[in-house]
Parts: sequence; structure tokens; C-alpha cells
Amino acid sequence: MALYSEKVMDHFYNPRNVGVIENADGVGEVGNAICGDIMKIYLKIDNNVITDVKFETFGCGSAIASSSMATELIKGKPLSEALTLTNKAVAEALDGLPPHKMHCSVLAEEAIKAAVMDYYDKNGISYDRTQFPDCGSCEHCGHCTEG
Amino acid sequence: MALYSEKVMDHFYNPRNVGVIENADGVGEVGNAICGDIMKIYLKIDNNVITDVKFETFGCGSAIASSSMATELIKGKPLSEALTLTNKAVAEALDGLPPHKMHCSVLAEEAIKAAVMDYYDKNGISYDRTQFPDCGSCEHCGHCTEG
Amino acid sequence: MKVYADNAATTKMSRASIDAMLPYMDEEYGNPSSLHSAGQRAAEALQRARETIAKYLGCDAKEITFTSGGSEADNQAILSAAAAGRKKGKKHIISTAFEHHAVLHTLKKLEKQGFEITLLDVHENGVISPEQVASAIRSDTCLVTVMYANNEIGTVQPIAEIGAVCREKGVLFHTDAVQAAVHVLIDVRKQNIDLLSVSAHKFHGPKGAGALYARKGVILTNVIEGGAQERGKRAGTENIPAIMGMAAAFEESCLAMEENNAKMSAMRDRLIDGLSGIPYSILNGDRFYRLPGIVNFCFEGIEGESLLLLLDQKGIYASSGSACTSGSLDPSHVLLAIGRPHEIAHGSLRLSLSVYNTDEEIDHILKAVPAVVEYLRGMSPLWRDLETGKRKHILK
Amino acid sequence: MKVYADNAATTKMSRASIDAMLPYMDEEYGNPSSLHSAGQRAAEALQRARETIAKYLGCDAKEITFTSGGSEADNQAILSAAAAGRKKGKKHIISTAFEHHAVLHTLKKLEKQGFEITLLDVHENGVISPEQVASAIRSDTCLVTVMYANNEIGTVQPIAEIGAVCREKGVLFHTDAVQAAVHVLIDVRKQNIDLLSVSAHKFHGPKGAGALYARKGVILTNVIEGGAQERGKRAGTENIPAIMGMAAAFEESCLAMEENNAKMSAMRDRLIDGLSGIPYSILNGDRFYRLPGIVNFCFEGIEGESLLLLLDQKGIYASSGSACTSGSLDPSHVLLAIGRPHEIAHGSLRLSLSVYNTDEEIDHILKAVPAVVEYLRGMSPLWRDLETGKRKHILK
Ligand SMILES: Cc1ncc(COP(=O)(O)O)c(C=O)c1O
Ligand SMILES: Cc1ncc(COP(=O)(O)O)c(C=O)c1O
Repeated sequence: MALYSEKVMDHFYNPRNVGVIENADGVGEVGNAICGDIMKIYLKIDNNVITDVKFETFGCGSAIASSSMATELIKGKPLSEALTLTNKAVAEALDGLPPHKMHCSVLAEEAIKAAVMDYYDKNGISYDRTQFPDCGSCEHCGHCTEG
Repeated sequence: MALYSEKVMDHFYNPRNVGVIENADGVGEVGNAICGDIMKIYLKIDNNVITDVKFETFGCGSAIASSSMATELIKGKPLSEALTLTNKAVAEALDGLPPHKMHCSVLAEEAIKAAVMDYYDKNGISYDRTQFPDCGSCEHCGHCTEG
Repeated sequence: MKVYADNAATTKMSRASIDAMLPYMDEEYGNPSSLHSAGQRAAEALQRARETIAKYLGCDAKEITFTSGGSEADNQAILSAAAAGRKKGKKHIISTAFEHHAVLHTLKKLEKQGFEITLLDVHENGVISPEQVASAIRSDTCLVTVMYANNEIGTVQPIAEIGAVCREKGVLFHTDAVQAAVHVLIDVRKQNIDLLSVSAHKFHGPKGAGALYARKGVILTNVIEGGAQERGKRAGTENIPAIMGMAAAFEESCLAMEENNAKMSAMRDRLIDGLSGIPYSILNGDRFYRLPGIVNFCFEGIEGESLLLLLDQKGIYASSGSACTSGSLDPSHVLLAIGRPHEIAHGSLRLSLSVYNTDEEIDHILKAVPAVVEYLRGMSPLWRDLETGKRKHILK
Repeated sequence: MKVYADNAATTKMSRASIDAMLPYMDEEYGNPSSLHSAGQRAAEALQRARETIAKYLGCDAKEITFTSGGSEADNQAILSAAAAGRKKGKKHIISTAFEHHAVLHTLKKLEKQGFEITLLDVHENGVISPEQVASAIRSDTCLVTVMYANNEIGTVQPIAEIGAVCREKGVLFHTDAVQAAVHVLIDVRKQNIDLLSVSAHKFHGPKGAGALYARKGVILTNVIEGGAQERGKRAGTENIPAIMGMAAAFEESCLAMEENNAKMSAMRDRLIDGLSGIPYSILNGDRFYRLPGIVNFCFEGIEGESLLLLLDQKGIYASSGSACTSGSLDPSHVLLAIGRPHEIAHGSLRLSLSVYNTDEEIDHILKAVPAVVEYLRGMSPLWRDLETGKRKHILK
């Protein structure tokens, strides 16, 4: 399909790291049902390294592909590196996304950050909250014109 | 051609009575070059009967066909009968004319009347002038939007 | 197996339609405005096509104006009625919330010019009533425009009854019959329709041709100005090949309407029955007042685009709402109009059939859709929340 | 022998163009707005066509909007520039007296909405000068629209020079290149063109497809509202087959431009030389600034329609002025604009060639026309008056 790159289609048809981690060390969920996409990232963290990652996504093809690619990009990486992952890097790794689908890569970046934040919170690790997006509100994402 | 009936095309391709009568008893010319059609009818009259008729026409296909048909319709007829010839009768005899070409049949009717008037005038025969159209003026015909 | 189930978006051309076009693409290429025989043969063909369309709409050939498609016909119908209304100081138009964008966006344009637009509620079943129309008509109403059948959910409206109401109240009535044509019996006189739009590519005709019926006496204003084609109401060299293709397709499908509808609705009903078995799903639009070819479901917990892409992988060409708005992030305005919440509207699937579909194809769809829905739910955090009771199900 | 010499009205489709259409009429019928592969293959095709058109106009694919033809493109170009002008309080438009009706009637519509229109004089040779444009531009001018080449007399305008004037004065410049396309080297960037219209059926492509180039930054307003096709600027399911046919025809003819022009202008010059031998005749439009295919003569003392019908009988398909206005009783506005008196303008003949014409066909025309002119003069009372000195000849 011309709509998406082959990379996107590969990650959509064969998503990596789909699923749930029971007793995950950090869980992040962003997006909402009204907007039509929710991404949930589960992290297993050992010694500040992401030893395992899984995702669940409700959303369009590029949302699923972005989740898949993002999890691949942070798997086995130190948290510090995972936190530098930008939505642009996700989109580039997918050989690009159509302009109106860029927000899917934003969700992926935000879901990871939310999961790390959750890990910090759970473990009483202090961090600079302003460095993390506020992913709870629908207004924040700004990609819906209604609802 | 669908534009015109077969009758029109026959009279256009093989116009009857084209030409000039030298020393005609009555000659009528209507229309003008600016409007794009001029019809000229020549009559030979003997004992109030049209013994010969010829026409010359500058104009479109239906103008030529209308002249041809009109001359056929009055040839050999008494003047009184020729004067009753209406443009509608000419158009009907041609199996109809497109609406925007009806004025051609009007020209034919008027050209005949003008020729008869000329005959009356030349011979000092009195007649009711109001029964004859005023074919000299361009405004009269009303079928041009310009000029 | 490839299954084309997106016939509401566009259809495969019929052999008869292609065959009707080819001669006019090849040897008979004259311009109908030309006086010479090549032009006049084209003019005659155009006239035959006009008569064919008129015959199956129940009107005069003179009441047909050819356009480039359904959108243009809708635009012209509405703008013409509005222009007539404006002259009389009548600037109120009644329509419905689930019209095609060709109608809604034209109404929006008129709104900016000072028209007042009333969009009738279409209810959960996607059917409006003549009483709604009657009570919305005001002394300054210049037009009622209600689609004959909806393109997303397939519901058919009581057009004859609405026509009667409008005629009685002296208000112009337009109907967008782009989806309905060749599937319902249209008779513009009996049904009191003043303006009606059709589009050839929706009934196995070519893209690029549509027709606007305008009752004698209804004055059209031009959408496209220029030459005197279409009695001065639509400029531009006539698309003779496409018009010939449209007339052939229209005639072919109108003649076979009963047979085609029977075949299609049997397949449609198998789809409805089969897909209803998927838990937490719902059929959109009335079960009975519906076109023979359109089925539209919502599945809770999943999103439509990913559903489509996976069906595509299985060779099934389907749609989620209308083609024109796919790619947009907003859920279908039609599904919102029948009251589906956003999260449900996102999970929609439209399967639209034609007479070329087969029972084997329906079997294939009925195997594929439940599997894909299950797969997507399996990776959906929304579905997990529904299943674990963290969220309440909206559908049953 | 049949001689089609009415290529300014419409052309025969080339084999390449038909072949480019057929697959999209038959198997590849998807709607480019559909997400599934059938739709996306159509979307890719559409993109390829857009790139082809853009390539030979010297612009970006994104600057091309597909329309249903030249008239729609002209309408949209002018209405868009006017809408932009209105917002800035600039309501003056400059055009010429011999534009196509698609332009003139759109300007008339704008005049009714309060725009002021200046129509430049086109002189006897049918060519306007950049100086005329420069001196007509005012501070409230929002658009200059000058056709690239005239459809009746074939004269080519100094478009690059006019473009330079407009760019310098900061005024939008539209050119109707419907007749010029594939016969002149168009480069919208170098020629400072902001908006440009073409129509496929004038260059051996299909009817029902046109393209509007609009420079990036020039905002188009919709002529047809509805779905989001053509980046929201032209609603309606895209006519993919016709668009593919247009791109193929455009490319084929642009690649062969030099060769085709050489062949056509040789035939054209034979026609001009031959017909100039008819007494009291005149070539309309400049002898040199002219398209390779168009020849237009006036013959004193006869009327054009009867001339055409008699040529038709001899198998020659020609025209008297533009096709759109034939059937009208008024003489061509173009011939009046170059100063021909009514009685002369009525006696016009346009022969428009394509690369498919042959030398034998030119021989046939050169035999037929003088004979038919003589025959008609023989029955013309106007000619008699001219010959007998009752009237003075206007032509030499
Ligand atoms: C100069 C010119 N502009 C515009 C048009 C209109 O093109 P179309 O008939 O394809 O709409 C034509 C041809 O009719 C033309 O010759
Ligand atoms: C109900 C309805 N109206 C109008 C249209 C527009 O038709 P077209 O795409 O032929 O312009 C469509 C299809 O897209 C439709 O389904």
C-alpha cells in the first residue's frame, strides 16, 4: 500500500513485542478511546536497563507499527537512552509516516516516557516532571477536531 | 446531420429555383449583411399568377433551404395564395426547423411579400400597406443581439 | 481470493458500459457542438443518452443535465435552489445530519452567505420521517435536500412521502440519489422530486459522469460557466464517451434491478447475520429500510483502519465509513449522527456489495472478519479494560 | 475522403492515450480515496499522472489540480484569484476581448458581483502586448488573465513577457493554455505564470479531464464542494481513467512537440498560401505568431454555416469560429474583436489541424474550399451587389 512505507506495513502485519508483562516495573498508557488510539507500554527494568518491553495498542495501522518500532528501539537499552527516543526517530525508523499520521509516533514516544515515569514513581526515584509530557488530557494531543 | 431534417438538407444541397429573373415583375430583398442573411426573390407574374420565381440567398443552410422551399410553394400559384404563405408553412414543409433557425422561414415569407409589394408598386396596384411587413430595418427582425 | 466489497466507493465497470464508451473514444470523437457530421453524430449520441437516463428516472430528456459526477450535480442542485430562494428572500434550507459532504459542504458555503441551515436528526436507525420535514418547513424555506439512501450505512429514506410534503408546501425538493440509483425505483414525477443527482461510477458506469435531473421550471444556475453546452447550464465539452457509458450502465442495471437486488440482498443478509454473531458488535442503520448492498457494523474495542488493512491483507477490499473521509482522523459524521459514541464509531466496517460478488466471497468475508476482530481485540488495551471490567461495555 | 480539420474543437484520442485509460476502466477501478490496495494502486496511478503533467509544465506535482476539463479549470482559476482579491479589496481584473467563453462568462459573473473588468484590445493581428497589460494594471488589480493562444484564430500571445510584467507588479497571472498546450514550450516558473489551464481532449487525450496549475501559495477556492479529493480543492471521485489518458497524451505530445509542430505548420502554411488565392478573402490573426494547426479565413459575400455544410458534404469537417458558439446567430466575438465587420465575420472558416492530418487531405481541402466559396457566391445577392459595384468590397 502506498499509504505507508514497507517498514510500516511490516511492523503492522508482524508487530514485535505485542502483549502484556505481568508485574511490569513500569506501565504507561496514553491516548484515549474518543480520539481513536490508546497505546500502553509495559517495561521490565533491571539495573536501569530495559530488559523487556511489550505493548498493547488500540488504533490505526501506523499506531500499531509505531508501537512495535518504538519497543524495538528501546529493548535492551538503558533508561537514559530510551528517554531520548523522539517521535521523529520512531517515524524515521519506519521510513516515514504520512503527515496526518505523525501523531502516532508522538504517542509512542509519550507512552514510553509515561512508562518510565511510572517506574520512577513506583520506585521513589526523583526526576524532573517538566521533562515529561502530560499525556492524560485529550486537549494535549490536539489531533482530534471533535470530541 | 441531426441539426436539420432531411428535407432541409435536400433543399440546401439541391436548391430549387436558384438564380435571377432578368426583367422580373417583382423583386423583394429582405435581411441584411450585418445579420448574416439576405434573401432576394424574383417573380414573373402573369395574370396575377406567379409563372416563375427565382431566389438568391446569402445565409445559413436553413436560409437557403427556406428560400428554395418557399419558391417551390408559390410557383404557379395566384398572387392571392402566395400572400397567404406563412413562415410556419415553410418550416412545416421542410419538416421543421430548429427553434433558433425559425427566423429563416420568416425571411422567406417576408421576401415573397416584399416582391409582391414591389410588383404592386411598379404597377400602381393599391394594397393595404399595413398587411406587409417592414423589412427594411434590422431592428425589425430582432434576431441579432448585436449590430 | 480477492473480494471487492467497496462498491459504495466505486464499482467495476460493466462490459456493456465499457463497450458503449469505446467507439466514442476511438472513431467517433466529434464535438457535439460542431456543425459537421462528426459533431452531429456525437450530438445524436448525446441525445440518445439523455433519453435513456430520462426514461429510467421518469422525466423528459430536457430535464437532464450532464455533469462530471455526483458531487457536481449535488453542488449545482443546491446552489440553484439557493439562488432562486435568495431572489425571493427565502434563505432557509432543510437537510439531514448524515448527507454526503458534497451536500454538507455546499450548505456550509451557503451558510457563510447568510443562509440558515436546519439539519434534521436521523435517529439511531438512520431514517428520517416526512413529519420531521413537514414540521421543519418554514415560510422562508427554499429547499429540502434529503439523500435517497445513505452511502455509509445504506438506509433508504421515505423519499416519495417527503416529496409529497414538499410539493404541498411549495418547497423545492432535491435528493442525492447517488447510492440509491439502480437499486430503488425512481420516478421523479410520482415521487414529487424537483432535483435529483446520480453518479455513473456507482452503478458500474464510468468515473467522470453524473446527471442532474431538474424539473421543467426549476432554473439551474451554472457551477461551470462558458460555452452553451447543456442548454447553457453546464459549460465544457461534453464527455461523450463517459456519458454513453453512463447511459448503458444505467439502462442495464435498471432493467435488471429486481434480479440484482434479490441476489445482493441475499448476500447482504448473510453478512448481517454472520457478523451479528461477533460479540459486542452492532449493525449500523435500520435492518430493513436499507439498500441491498450496504452493510455497516461497529465492533467495540478496535479501530477501523487497522481492521481494513488486515482485511486487505486477506484480499478483502472494504471501507470504514465513506472513502472520501478515510485518512481523516475524525470518526464518520454519519455514525456520530446516528448516535454512536466516538469510541464506537472508530471501530466501523462498511462492506458494500455489487451484483458481481459471489457467495464464496461472502463465505470468505464471514471467515476473515471475526478472526481479524479477535486478533485486534487481543492487542487492544481498550478491549482488555472492557473485558476486565475496568470499563463498561457500550455495545452488547 | 474524410478530413477531420476541427482539432481546435476536439481531437482524436491517440493510441497511447486510449491504452493508458483501458486498464483503469477495466480491472483497476479502485477509488484513490479507499485505503485498501485497490484504492491505493489508484492513488499511486493518480500521483504518477500528476507528476507527468507537472514535469511538462515545469512545476511540482502538488501544484496540479485535476478538473473535469478546460472550462472548469478556467472557472476555478479566475474565481480563486477573485476571491483572494476580494479579501484585499482588490476588485479589478484585466483580460482580453477574445478569450474563450469559459473566461469571459466567468468574468461577467464577477462583474455582477462588483468586480470591474478591463478587456484589452487585441488589435487586427490578434496579439496583445505586454505594454498594454502593464499600463492597464492598477493598484486594485487582482488578476490578469490572458489566453496563451486563441482557439479561433490561433494567435499566440507573449505570455512570458506578460508574466514578467505581472510578477513585477505583484498581480496574479492566469493563462488559458487549452489550445497552446503541447504546441508551445510551457515553463510556468520561467514564464512567471501563477495559474494555467489545460484540457486533455485538445491534445489527443480523453474528454472529461483537465488540469489547473496553481503556483504554491496561490490559494484555490472550490468550484465543486464535497470530499477531500485534490487536497480538498476539487471534490468528486477522481476520473482516474481520463486522468491517466491525459497524462499519457500530454507526455506523448510534449515529447514530439518539435516534430509535430514542423509537420503541422508545413500543412498549415500550404493552407494559408492556397486559400489566400481566393479573391476577397483574408487570413484572420497574425501570420507568424500562430499555432501550428490553426488557420482561419473570412470570405466576403458568403455565410459560414452554409460553407461548413457544403464542406461536410465533401467529407471535410471544419468549423466557423468556435464550436461552442456555432448554432448561435451572432458572429464570432473573436473576429469582431480583431475588427472584422459583422458582414465579414459571418463568412469565416476555421480549419484546425493535428499531426494526424496528411498532405493528401490538405490537397482535398485546397480543391474543395475555393469551389464551395465560388458556388455560394454564385447564389449570394450580397456577392452580386459587390460584383456589380452596388456595394463596395471590404476585403481585397
Ligand atoms: C481556449 C479554450 N479555453 C477553454 C476551453 C474549454 O475547454 P473544455 O471544453 O475542455 O472545457 C476551450 C475549448 O473548448 C478552448 O479552446
Ligand atoms: C451519497 C453520495 N453523494 C455524492 C457522492 C459524490 O459522487 P462523486 O464522487 O461521483 O462526485 C457520493 C460518492 O462519493 C455519494 O455516495
